[in-house]
Amino acid sequence: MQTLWRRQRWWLTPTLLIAPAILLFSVVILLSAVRSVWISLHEWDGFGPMVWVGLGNYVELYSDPQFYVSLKNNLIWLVMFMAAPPIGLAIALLVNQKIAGMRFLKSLFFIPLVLASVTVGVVFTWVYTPEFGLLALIFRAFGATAPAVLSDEHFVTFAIVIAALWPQVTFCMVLYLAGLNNLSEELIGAGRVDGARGWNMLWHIVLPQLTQVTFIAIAVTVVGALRSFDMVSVMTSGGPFGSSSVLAYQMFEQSIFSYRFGYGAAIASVLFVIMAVFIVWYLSRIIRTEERGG
Amino acid sequence: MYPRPIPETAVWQRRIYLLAVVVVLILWLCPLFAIILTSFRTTEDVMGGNLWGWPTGIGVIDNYTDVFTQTPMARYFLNSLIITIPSVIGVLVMSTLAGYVLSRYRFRGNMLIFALFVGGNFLPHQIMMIPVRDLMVQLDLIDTTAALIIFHVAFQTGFATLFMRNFIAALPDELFQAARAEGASPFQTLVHVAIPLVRPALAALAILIFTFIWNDYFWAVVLTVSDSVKPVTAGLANLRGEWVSAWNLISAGTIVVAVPPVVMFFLMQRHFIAGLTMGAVKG
Amino acid sequence: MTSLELREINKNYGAYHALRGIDLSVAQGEFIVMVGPSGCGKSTLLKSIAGLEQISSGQILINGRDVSRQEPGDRGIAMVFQSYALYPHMTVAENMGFGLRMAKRPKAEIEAAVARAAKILRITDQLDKRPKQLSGGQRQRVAIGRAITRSPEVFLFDEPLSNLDAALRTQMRVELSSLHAELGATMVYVTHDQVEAMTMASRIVVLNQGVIEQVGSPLELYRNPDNLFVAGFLGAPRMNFLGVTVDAVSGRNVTVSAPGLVPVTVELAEAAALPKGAGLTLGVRPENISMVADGGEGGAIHGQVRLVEHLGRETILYVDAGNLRTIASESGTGNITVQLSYVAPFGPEQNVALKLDARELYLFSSDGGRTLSARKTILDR
Amino acid sequence: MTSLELREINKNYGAYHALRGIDLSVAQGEFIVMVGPSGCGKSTLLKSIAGLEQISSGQILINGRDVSRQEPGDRGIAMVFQSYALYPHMTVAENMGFGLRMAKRPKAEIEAAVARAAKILRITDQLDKRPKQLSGGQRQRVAIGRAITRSPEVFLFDEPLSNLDAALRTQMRVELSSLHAELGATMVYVTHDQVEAMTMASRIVVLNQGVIEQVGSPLELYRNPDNLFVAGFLGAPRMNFLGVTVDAVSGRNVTVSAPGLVPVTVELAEAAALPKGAGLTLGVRPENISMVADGGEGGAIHGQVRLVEHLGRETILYVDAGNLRTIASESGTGNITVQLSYVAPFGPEQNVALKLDARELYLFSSDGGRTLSARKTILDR
Amino acid sequence: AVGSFPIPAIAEAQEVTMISDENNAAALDALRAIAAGFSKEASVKVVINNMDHEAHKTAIRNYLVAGAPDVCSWFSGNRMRAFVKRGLFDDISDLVEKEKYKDVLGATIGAVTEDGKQYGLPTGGTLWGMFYRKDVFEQYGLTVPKTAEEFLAYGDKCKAAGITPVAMGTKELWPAAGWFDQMNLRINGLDKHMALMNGEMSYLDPALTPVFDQWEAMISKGFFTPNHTSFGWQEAAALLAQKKAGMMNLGAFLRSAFTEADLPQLAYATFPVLDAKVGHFEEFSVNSIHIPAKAKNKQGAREFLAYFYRPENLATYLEPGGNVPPRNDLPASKDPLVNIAVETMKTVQGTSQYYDRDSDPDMAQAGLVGFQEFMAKPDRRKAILTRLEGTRKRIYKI
Ligand SMILES: Nc1ncnc2c1ncn2[C@@H]1O[C@H](COP(=O)(O)OP(=O)(O)OP(=O)(O)O)[C@@H](O)[C@H]1O
Ligand SMILES: Nc1ncnc2c1ncn2[C@@H]1O[C@H](COP(=O)(O)OP(=O)(O)OP(=O)(O)O)[C@@H](O)[C@H]1O
Ligand SMILES: [Mg+2]
Ligand SMILES: [Mg+2]
Repeated sequence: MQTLWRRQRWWLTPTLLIAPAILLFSVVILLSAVRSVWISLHEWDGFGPMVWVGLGNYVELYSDPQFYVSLKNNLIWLVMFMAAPPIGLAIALLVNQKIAGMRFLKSLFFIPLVLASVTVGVVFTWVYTPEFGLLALIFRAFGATAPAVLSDEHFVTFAIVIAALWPQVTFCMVLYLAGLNNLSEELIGAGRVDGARGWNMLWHIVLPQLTQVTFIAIAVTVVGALRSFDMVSVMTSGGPFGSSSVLAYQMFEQSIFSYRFGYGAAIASVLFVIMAVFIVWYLSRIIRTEERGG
Repeated sequence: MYPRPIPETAVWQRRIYLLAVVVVLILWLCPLFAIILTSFRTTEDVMGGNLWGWPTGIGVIDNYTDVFTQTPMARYFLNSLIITIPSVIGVLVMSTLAGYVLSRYRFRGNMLIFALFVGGNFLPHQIMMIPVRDLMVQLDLIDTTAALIIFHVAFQTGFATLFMRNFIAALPDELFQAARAEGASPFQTLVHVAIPLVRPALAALAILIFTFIWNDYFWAVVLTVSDSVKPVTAGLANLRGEWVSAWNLISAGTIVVAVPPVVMFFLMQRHFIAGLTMGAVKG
Repeated sequence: MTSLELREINKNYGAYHALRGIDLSVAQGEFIVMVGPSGCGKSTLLKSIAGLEQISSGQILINGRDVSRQEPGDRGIAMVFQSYALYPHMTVAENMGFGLRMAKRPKAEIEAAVARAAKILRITDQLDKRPKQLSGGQRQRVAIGRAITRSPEVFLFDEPLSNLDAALRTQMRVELSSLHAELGATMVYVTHDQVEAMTMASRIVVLNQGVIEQVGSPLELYRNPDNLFVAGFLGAPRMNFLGVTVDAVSGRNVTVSAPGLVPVTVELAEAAALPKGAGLTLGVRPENISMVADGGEGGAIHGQVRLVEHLGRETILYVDAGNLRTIASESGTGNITVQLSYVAPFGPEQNVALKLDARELYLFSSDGGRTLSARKTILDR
Repeated sequence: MTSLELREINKNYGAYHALRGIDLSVAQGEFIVMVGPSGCGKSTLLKSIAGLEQISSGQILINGRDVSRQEPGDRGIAMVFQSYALYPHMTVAENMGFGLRMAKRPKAEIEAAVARAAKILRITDQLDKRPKQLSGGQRQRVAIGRAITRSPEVFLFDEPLSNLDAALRTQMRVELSSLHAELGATMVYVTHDQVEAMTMASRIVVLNQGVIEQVGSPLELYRNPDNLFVAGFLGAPRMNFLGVTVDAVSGRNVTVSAPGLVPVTVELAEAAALPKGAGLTLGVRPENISMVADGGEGGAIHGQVRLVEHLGRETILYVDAGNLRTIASESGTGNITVQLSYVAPFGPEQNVALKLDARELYLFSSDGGRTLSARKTILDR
Repeated sequence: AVGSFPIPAIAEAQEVTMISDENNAAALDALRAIAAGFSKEASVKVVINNMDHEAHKTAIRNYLVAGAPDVCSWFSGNRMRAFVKRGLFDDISDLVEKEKYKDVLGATIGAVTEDGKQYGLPTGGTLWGMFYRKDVFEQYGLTVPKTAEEFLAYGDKCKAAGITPVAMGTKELWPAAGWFDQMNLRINGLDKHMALMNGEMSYLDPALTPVFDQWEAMISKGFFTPNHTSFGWQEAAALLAQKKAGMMNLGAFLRSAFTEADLPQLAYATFPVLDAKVGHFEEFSVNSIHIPAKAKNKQGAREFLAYFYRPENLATYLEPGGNVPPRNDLPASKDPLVNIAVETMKTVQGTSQYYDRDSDPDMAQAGLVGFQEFMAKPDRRKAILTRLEGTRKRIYKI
């Protein structure tokens, strides 16, 4: 037994170590995902019998103008959200100093992430509210009238993304704070001797050491952008007239409000396919970076 | 450390820097002040559309006491702790184990498993509502904290594994070789070599996971109905009405609910230690 | 008894063939020193023995067991890494005791072993520091300490003394030798230090581009290198190589000469049909050349001093021997290195004559550099 | 012109005083070699000069500018780190060209500089690899390459050749020397290699426990060490130290003896009042001892051979000189080291007599080890 | 009315659990007090789990299927029907029969009736209409518009006075639909409106043309709050309270936007008559209380419902929220607005619930968005209606 264990340890141990995570994850998450795909092939209101419609939901989705609006908005989210990692890094760099009181300030910087998203959404609604909103007040101070961004089909998504960036940036900040603690002093020293400073130091010496963190930050940012839901729901309910909807919200709306789980699941599946493209790209990047020894 | 520490001796520089940070912080937290001010306001003030001005009447005490009296907030707090703490521990344990295996062992399917973890992370979770509910019904766990714990552990493990895998992968290979050569079992290597070196990452992960689970409301709604198991976010939501939302109460509630994660962050910073891997290898 | 046996070890890194058919059998308690140019595969071989690199083909046996597929921890080895690989979060004492701790040895035993190793390595007062607070040499000693606390069957040392000062190095050399004697453990030791190689080894293995060039006792290798590579690799400053042509062969004696070189006669290992005019390489160690001021008699080569290096008592002279064709010399310009064991009264630009010690000349074939000259006697102890 | 000046440099790590009042002035184009035991503060001093360690007090001037508060990149220095500190995410070529890239040099220039350094260092075919794929010695060469591509005013080398094989090391030594000559740059070079120290240095700085023990030309230090520490540190095997007592003083001559040591007379630096019976330390280098089989005449010390080390041509013998009290010897048991420049016909347990070269004896005070004996002449070049 | 042995296991089974979505703290207290009273009387423990309104909408789909309570809140009308069709609500006709609720409930019983069976009890209702500030009307010399013409005149007058005629916030979507309901009821009457709601009428039906014509006229005259999609109803109501708008179409809960001192100024008027030929129909949404089909303790649930529905209990529960009682035998409220509503209800010929309660949820979602879009971009009317019609066709498989 003992020898068997020792002999087989090299593969048994990793298997045993990873087993709980895989088991739980497959049973709860993957199985659910698979079931979602199954549901997407049906017409279903969430409790009654499921009616097989094959690819019907997808066909409908294909000609649903709202779907394209949501898709476009998701792209806007994706692009704008990419600001979160750099800003998060900037804040992390700002507060990564050992000065009395800094720990406390750091904790305060962290607050946006812990606020309930409902509250964040509401507060930013207040920012944008015509007439009383902060934006309006600021514009008024300059004698101008602020646009009612949340009422404007063209601005509304941008306005929501800005609100959503607030916690997202914080998220990235925490990631980078952890990453900044894993930097190699020696490499930084070598960089200093080589005359790298400021931007060069950041770009050539520090960031390469933060690639792993950046990978995580990009992943969570993409996830955040593609899964974006709360802010849309709180700030506009997808409005005005669906122009700020995103796929996740549309999916929710269809499933919960319209009782169309099949259709919702179809949206989710499409969303997931989009993500899969990203995941493949993403993993190949990770592998490549690691092979370089980065 | 990067950026370069301001030397202890440059007292003035340190003070000015701190001041600059405070200024940035104030700008950064601008929206928060609206929340805080609102949590001080009276209902009339809120309804009057006074969102950014100074409160006309002070309703602090009322607001904050109402948060606890209008909903079983204390109970919810307790529930939240009962849900969050085991979940965070569960997530940390599982993801560290999985991340360690995925980063340190090359085997076929490694990347596939990793991809699944990453991919699961990307699922819009609303879509899993029905399947997860059905699963919990089958397990006879519906309306228990266990259901929430199991779900959160499973769901967060995706992200957490990505996180831990990448951090452990960044550690120098030679350290693991040394441990292997010294006869440490893979598990011992994990406990004695990998984990101490990813302490900042674990702390950050703990903070994030704690925050996510603490702030979850959707799954609390899906998987629980009883007040005796609902988390604190339910209390917060309870302050929202069918038609009327008392923003002053909600703001107060938000702040109350936000306190534990912030405290957690403050405490966990202890583990943010720079230069942990210094002096390990030549290279 | 054979303690360690390597059979046909090959190791590829992608397309790069780092080890090629390594065959070696090491007896129990032997002290094997591995030398070879930088990048020749020494560390790779050590890591392969340790099980840290998966070999591409071949077999590794330790005490008769085939360990090729075993975990490093089960092979009964301890290794000192070239890059130290210290656990940065542990103190020196913890680093050194880690292996024993993992083996669940009692605390007292661990402490005793650590204290003993620390004493040998003179780092007793560093035990509570962490690696980042140590100097390079101190780190290296911790890395050695970590290996010796474990008292394994086979020690693998990868340039363990490279960052120590001369005095400490001499001392560590003696300590490791006595440790070796005491434990009776087998040791495989990589070094670039000639003195270490010569003094510590039971046998030296010369590696070159992933291939073993020669295995033998230090003096054997020094006196009777199999080929030009080994001859050039052992001994510092290295042997001088001169391109010569055969003048005449008589029995086992061959006379060679070159432009600028007075004909010299060398004894061959065996009678051979060397055609007259064939190109060969003549080898002579710097220490086997003596110098006379120009005009002195018996000079085989005439040249001009280029550079004089004074090493205290010894003197190394680089002599430019005009149109004499030297092979693979340090800077490619026909320089001959001479090592004198006295403070030599020669200065740059001085014209000198060089005398070669006729008994200490080596002849190598020009194809592959096989040694052709007769074996030199090795003094018995 | 003074290129580098250190004024009263102190460096504390917490309570540990790593550098104590270092004062040094280096002229333009000098090649300073820094030696000292492991952990004495050499790397710390280099890092302080580079600006990577904040000095606790003192001033650093480079070409007359006070750079104490300047960024490392502005000091006009390049450094080879003992731990290499290669950028893992860059290829070898990128690593080497990085400094120039930061200085916004044109691409062609960078490529040329990298190619040139790579050629010197023989890593041209490694240029596209990443540090992880290199052997220890190759990494070290990349680290050197990174410094030399930058052609700075001051080079700081921290044991740059420690992981290279002897041949390559000799070659690199010559290359660095010629690079030094060519660039005329100032170099500060830390090494544990006696040969490097003796051959490369314009001046050697001997550091011990954060203090400079002596600064001087190699031969100066070798022939006329200021104190026992320096005498013991330079020269390998190290000088033998014998505890002796004063028998008689006559003018500048003192006669000392010890149980087991026939009285010997040593010339003093200056007439001194050494009381009879006072304890002193007598120093004699292994190479200044010759051996005769026991019974041979002129033996100052009688003993028994303990260990013979054959280094090819040279032989090192460790002789147990009975009850002779030796100081700080390698293993503490009254051994005397003898270095013979021939293959010596002595074997272990053989009784031998040792002759000391009377002209090459050193006397040190027993308090602090100041050198008392007369200066030895240094051969002019 | 329970067995004499309080054995824990049985006591457990005897427990009655209720999920409510009551967000009025006082009303919730009243509910808990009622529960306590019942517990005392029947020695059956009642556990009330309260949930917020929005979350409840999601949760109910889950708990009705798995982990059902014994009693739950929901909405009468179409939303109830959706669950009834799936067999998720228990038929409580027996209780209605036994307690003779039909006698006291009048027309509202219809809201909880499906196929002649009752599946719940109406709790409180919200009567929708036009609210305004008396002092503002006085200040600007406005009068409550009773007809279409008067309304237009009113609007113009407000505009001239610099206030918005109608406060409107459509961020939550539904207020726009409410406006549609009101206009449709006034122009097409209840039957046609319900036909539309039930998917029996096309959104392209010419009958709707006048509705949208008149609505568009109001929009283009700027009668509604500009940028109304930026505002939730609360912010819009604040405009009313702050005297920046003249009227607002909402339920009595709008009072929460008023300070205690301003409340007496708040007045109610019915939506103007747009077509005199059409009868008087109002929008009256009724919340209700149900027994899930999967409840464990249905008997206990019935007993609790009966207790809860006693006039005195129901009255205390309804009082704080200002809801209109469904029973006609309740004492008069202290709230004048409630009493006006009660009075109004007596003259009403029929009621609808609200757009999103009356129509299929899928349709409702599409309609809410459509009306919001129409209010913002009236020129897109055709596209919007065509889209809605497409949705209707899909849902009803026409
Ligand atoms: N960060 C630190 N904290 C505390 N002590 C330190 C630290 N860094 C170095 N030291 C100590 O300072 C002393 C000098 O270290 P340094 O690295 O300069 O030695 P060195 O002369 O380069 O030795 P070596 O030849 O072994 O490289 C050592 O005793 C070391 O333990
Ligand atoms: N991971 C790798 N991928 C590709 N090539 C590698 C890798 N590791 C080592 N090599 C190559 O294999 C060869 C042998 O490396 P190894 O480390 O064994 O050399 P070494 O003999 O120890 O040299 P040194 O004396 O410089 O330490 C080198 O040329 C090196 O570049
Ligand atoms: Mg190596
Ligand atoms: Mg050092």
